[in-house]
Amino acid sequence: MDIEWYLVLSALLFTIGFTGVLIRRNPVVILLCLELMLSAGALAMLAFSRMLGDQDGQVMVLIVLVVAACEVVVGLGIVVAMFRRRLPLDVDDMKELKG
Amino acid sequence: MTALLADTTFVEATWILVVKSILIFIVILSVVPVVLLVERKLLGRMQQRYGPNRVGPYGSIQPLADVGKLLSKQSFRPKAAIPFLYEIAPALTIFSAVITLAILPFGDVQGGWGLYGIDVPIGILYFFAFSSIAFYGLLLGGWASGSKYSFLGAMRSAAQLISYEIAMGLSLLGVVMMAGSLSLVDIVKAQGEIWYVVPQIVAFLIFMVAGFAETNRVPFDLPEADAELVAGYQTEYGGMRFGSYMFAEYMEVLIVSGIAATMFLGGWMGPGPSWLDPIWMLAKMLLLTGFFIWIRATLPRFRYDQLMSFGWKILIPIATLNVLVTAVLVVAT
Amino acid sequence: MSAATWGWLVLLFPLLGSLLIGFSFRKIPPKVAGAVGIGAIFLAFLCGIGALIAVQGEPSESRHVASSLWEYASVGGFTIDLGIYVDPLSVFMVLVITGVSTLIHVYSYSYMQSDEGYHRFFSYLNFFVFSMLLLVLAGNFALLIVGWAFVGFASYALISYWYRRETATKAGMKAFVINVIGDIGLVLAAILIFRELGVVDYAAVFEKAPEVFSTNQWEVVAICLLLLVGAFAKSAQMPFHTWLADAMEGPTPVSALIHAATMVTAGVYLVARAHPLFELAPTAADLAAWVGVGTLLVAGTIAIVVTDLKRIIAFSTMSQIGYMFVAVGIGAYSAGMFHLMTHAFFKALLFMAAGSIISAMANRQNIDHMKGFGKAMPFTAVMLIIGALALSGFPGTSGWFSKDEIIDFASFRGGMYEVMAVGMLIGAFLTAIYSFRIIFRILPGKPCDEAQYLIDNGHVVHGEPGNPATGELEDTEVGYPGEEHHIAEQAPGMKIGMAVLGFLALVGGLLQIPGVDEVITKFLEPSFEDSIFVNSHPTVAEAWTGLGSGALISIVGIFTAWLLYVKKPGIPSRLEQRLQPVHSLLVNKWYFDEIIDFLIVNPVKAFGRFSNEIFERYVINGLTSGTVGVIRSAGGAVRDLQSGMLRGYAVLMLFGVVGLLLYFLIRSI
Amino acid sequence: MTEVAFFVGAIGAIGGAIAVVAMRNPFYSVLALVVHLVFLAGIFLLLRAQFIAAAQIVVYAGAVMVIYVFVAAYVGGIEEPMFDSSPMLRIVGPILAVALFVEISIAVLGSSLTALGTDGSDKIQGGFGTPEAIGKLMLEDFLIAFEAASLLLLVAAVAAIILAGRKKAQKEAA
Repeated sequence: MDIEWYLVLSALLFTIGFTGVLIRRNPVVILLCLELMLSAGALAMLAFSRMLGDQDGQVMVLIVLVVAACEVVVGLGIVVAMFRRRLPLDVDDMKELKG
Repeated sequence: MTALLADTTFVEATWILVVKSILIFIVILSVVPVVLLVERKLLGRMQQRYGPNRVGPYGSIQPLADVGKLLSKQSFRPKAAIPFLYEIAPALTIFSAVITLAILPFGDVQGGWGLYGIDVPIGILYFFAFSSIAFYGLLLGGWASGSKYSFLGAMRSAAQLISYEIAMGLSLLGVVMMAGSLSLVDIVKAQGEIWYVVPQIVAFLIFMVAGFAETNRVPFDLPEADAELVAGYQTEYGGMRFGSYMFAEYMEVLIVSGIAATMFLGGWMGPGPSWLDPIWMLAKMLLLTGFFIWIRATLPRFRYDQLMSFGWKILIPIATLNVLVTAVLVVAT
Repeated sequence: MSAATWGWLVLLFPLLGSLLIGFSFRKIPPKVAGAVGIGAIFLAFLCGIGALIAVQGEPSESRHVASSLWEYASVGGFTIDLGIYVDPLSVFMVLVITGVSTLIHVYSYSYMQSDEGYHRFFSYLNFFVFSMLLLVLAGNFALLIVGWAFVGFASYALISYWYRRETATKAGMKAFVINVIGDIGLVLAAILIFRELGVVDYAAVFEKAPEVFSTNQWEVVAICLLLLVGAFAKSAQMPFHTWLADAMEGPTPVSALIHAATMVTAGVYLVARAHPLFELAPTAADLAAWVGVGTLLVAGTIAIVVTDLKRIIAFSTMSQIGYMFVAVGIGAYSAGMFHLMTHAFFKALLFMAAGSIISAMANRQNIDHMKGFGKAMPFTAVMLIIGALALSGFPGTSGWFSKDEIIDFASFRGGMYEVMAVGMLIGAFLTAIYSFRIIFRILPGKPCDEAQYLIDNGHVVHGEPGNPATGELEDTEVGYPGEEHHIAEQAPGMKIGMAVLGFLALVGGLLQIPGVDEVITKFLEPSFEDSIFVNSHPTVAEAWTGLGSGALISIVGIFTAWLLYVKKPGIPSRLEQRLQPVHSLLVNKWYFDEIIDFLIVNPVKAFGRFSNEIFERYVINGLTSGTVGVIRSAGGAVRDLQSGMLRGYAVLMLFGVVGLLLYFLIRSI
Repeated sequence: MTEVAFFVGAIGAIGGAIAVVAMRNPFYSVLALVVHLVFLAGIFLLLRAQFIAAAQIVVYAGAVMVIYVFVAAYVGGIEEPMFDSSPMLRIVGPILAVALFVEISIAVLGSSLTALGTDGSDKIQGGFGTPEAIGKLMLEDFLIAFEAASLLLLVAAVAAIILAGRKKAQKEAA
């Protein structure tokens, strides 16, 4: 398989994930879409790693995996905390930063 | 295909692979009913009763009758259930169980045939990857049934599975470090001098305990604790779908026994000519399966909080310590 | 074991000790913490000896071992290793540092006994020693900077150790700020070295430098000048010396450790280590020497008039380091190192003795109040005299050999270096006067109240805890030595530390007798064999002539001191009145603080005030109130964008990304 | 054969991804992401990253997504109301996203990457992407990154406990 296929697939997955972030309002789903974007990045990294014959990219993916896990843990912690406080689970209602 | 198998050490022609996979599947599939029968018989004996003895001589074709019964039942689906997921869940469970069979080695390469499905370099990680998938079979089954008991059982089993998977992985790490490879074939070969059950006895015990939890067997059968949850995640299932769960559970018992035999008991190694190798492996597997049955007849069930604190506060620390000590020893020697 | 292994072990023990003591705070009793601290440094010392043996076991040309433990950073083909460089010079420094530090730890073990922050103190001390060892063992300029900055921080922490005392925290900050100025110089130097040579490892830099640079090419001069900024700041040379006297706010063992024996010599070490660069930039080297001469004279004159006991010793430290700078500036590297070693012995000894007296004086440090301690504390008195003799270069003591070797070398080189030699002789004369000024003012005579109390009761006055600088009362939590405080006569730890140093200060010079043994020179030879001065040194006869004149000057100086402070004690005060302007110039340390305040601090402050009062009030406020309406209306427009809506922000971001990508795509066509 | 595997994987991954975005019940989104990740792991295998593929399944499907399942089950499968307070986003967002995709594709295809049109570097040796090779890299060249990542995990775990854990005051009130 040519490398560009993987790269285009990665771009497509990234775009889908980004779209999800834009149109969904449930924080859990937004986190899921972030995962999509991260895994798209991982795919690109692996494709480049294969392209250059250098395994550093694979290690980078592992690190991204860990970072994603951290992000999930904290993000879901926030979701649970919101739920406990009976806040609506809708990112549009979180407007503390409104100017 | 070439890319997929680029790093496997020994790959046969495609037709051999197909034949092998069918062969393994048939062997295990025919072992499962035997195990079922043996379990019921043994349990009966241990509890001062006979066990099944009506169908066939000494009840020997009882499993066949059971299968026939399950097959002929109506495939019933509760109204609250979610159609597609409800149906796919048992299939997922049995899929993840069957696919793990591929890496169990029944012997080395003999006459151009590797006596195993495939020898992947990631070896034991393969097993863990698919036991992660197995989780979704249980979870979907419980969730899609649309029943409280099912869902509670599914949640319990989910928490239990991921908790004990850590201890399980850590316990195998010691063996992997000693063998210096993840490949199961290499690990068996590395046990030429001594079976790892001796130097890694702690890991073996942890693995067995975690194995009981992973397969939802007594004393860790809380997901399907019939006294509390009716039957856990499979409450709403009947007919062959229930049969699939049942089969998958026994297959997982066999697989855990197989992994334990491979990692700790020298796999196919044994006295006698090399054609005996698969027999030895199977014998070791069945011996460990017998152990599973024996424990079922002996021990009471844990309480749920005891189960969790046992897993997190006792098993994982001990397993970690075992890894550390092994690492130091491996580096030192 | 190889020398490199020993080197790593030297680094390991103090770090472990520091962490162990720091983390076991309140978990282990103070005595154990102290013992751990001492043990860690002593083990490092033993490893230093191991390294010495390992290095000496090698043939002379292979006595440089570079060992890299880890790749610290690797960017675009350029790597910085976490590596050390073990050669006779660094081993020499390691031995001096760990040896003196061990004794100072032993001294502190008793001295700080009743301090509230005993753990903290030993943790800091061990960390300091670790940083210092990292500095001298570093194998490249990057790691050197790390050690350099660690040392600066450790010094800050130790000077401000009594953190409730405002003068102490201020002194700590002053030291830190000036040290950071030095750090900046060092960092810039390292960057310049990397730019010109493409490497930062010592070995590679010194190998490449002669090929790349011609003598006095401006780049190498700039590098050396920047290195000198770092060296001057750390070693308290003009004009970066003002922090040293203030640093006396720290506990006395700290003064002994940092501000006498180890940290302040880092600059000297740096110049000696980078001598291949300095030899390519004679201008910078000469500048270093001239600054050294200037500092030693200025500090000497100040030391004659100030009355604070610890500050006198601090100024004498500056002055002695001036000698070392002259030495490394004119190419007498091993002489400089030799003086560094002997100075470490006698200056640490002087500080310890001073600490003993100060604690007997209930923390008062003004020598005008001290009298008759010769009778009250005979042991301390003997140690003080030994220290002063060595400092003033009395014949036979260690200071005599080391100081005069530098002067000899300067006069041997002739020309303008002859002028330096004369300056240094005047400095030596001043040194003799001020060091015996201490002796004659506080040892003989009728004991003062505190000394009398000590004689009568056998323990020290329980004074109110107070700040020696301002005299204000303080709460005891800052770590006032406390009621149970012991004096050197009674505390075994202090006694041991002083006795060993006293012995070393007396006989240390015998290592290097011209024409007899010259152990130090021979040992350091492999480190300096690439020097252009390696084969030029004064003959034995010249050296002995120099030693003779040095002895003469020192004896004359001591006699003058005797004349001024014992025979005719009226003279100093009359002189003081007669030469009022000069005296106040000296008492005020040549107004260096004021000059710096005037030149740098005040303009900055004034600028700040101006910004605050004029610019801020009229210009900014005027502008703001004028424009606030505009901004408010504009803000109203932009505010809608600040919806607080996550997805809105995400869209904006995506918009930006798409736009940027589009820009790049169009540009690339 | 590789092509078939790639397209099966790609279709599965894209389908999963679209389902994540399109499903209205978060629980289904979670399941869709699991499907996506499993297919993506298959694609990783094609790129000779078998260790990463296994790690992806063990870590993501086996652990991370389990947390998602728990949280989705805990907060309940709340379906989003169809009403959107900012309907513009529904239109502008996807348009911009498509623009981004087109741009990245042009950038990738139009660039002069040497390996375009090939399977990638032919310099790779056996053992590429195996646990041994990755482990060696991880614990030698990337040890600091590795340690930093583990530290990060620890911090995140503590943060999650503090965020989601019941506070004492809440307990007493309840």
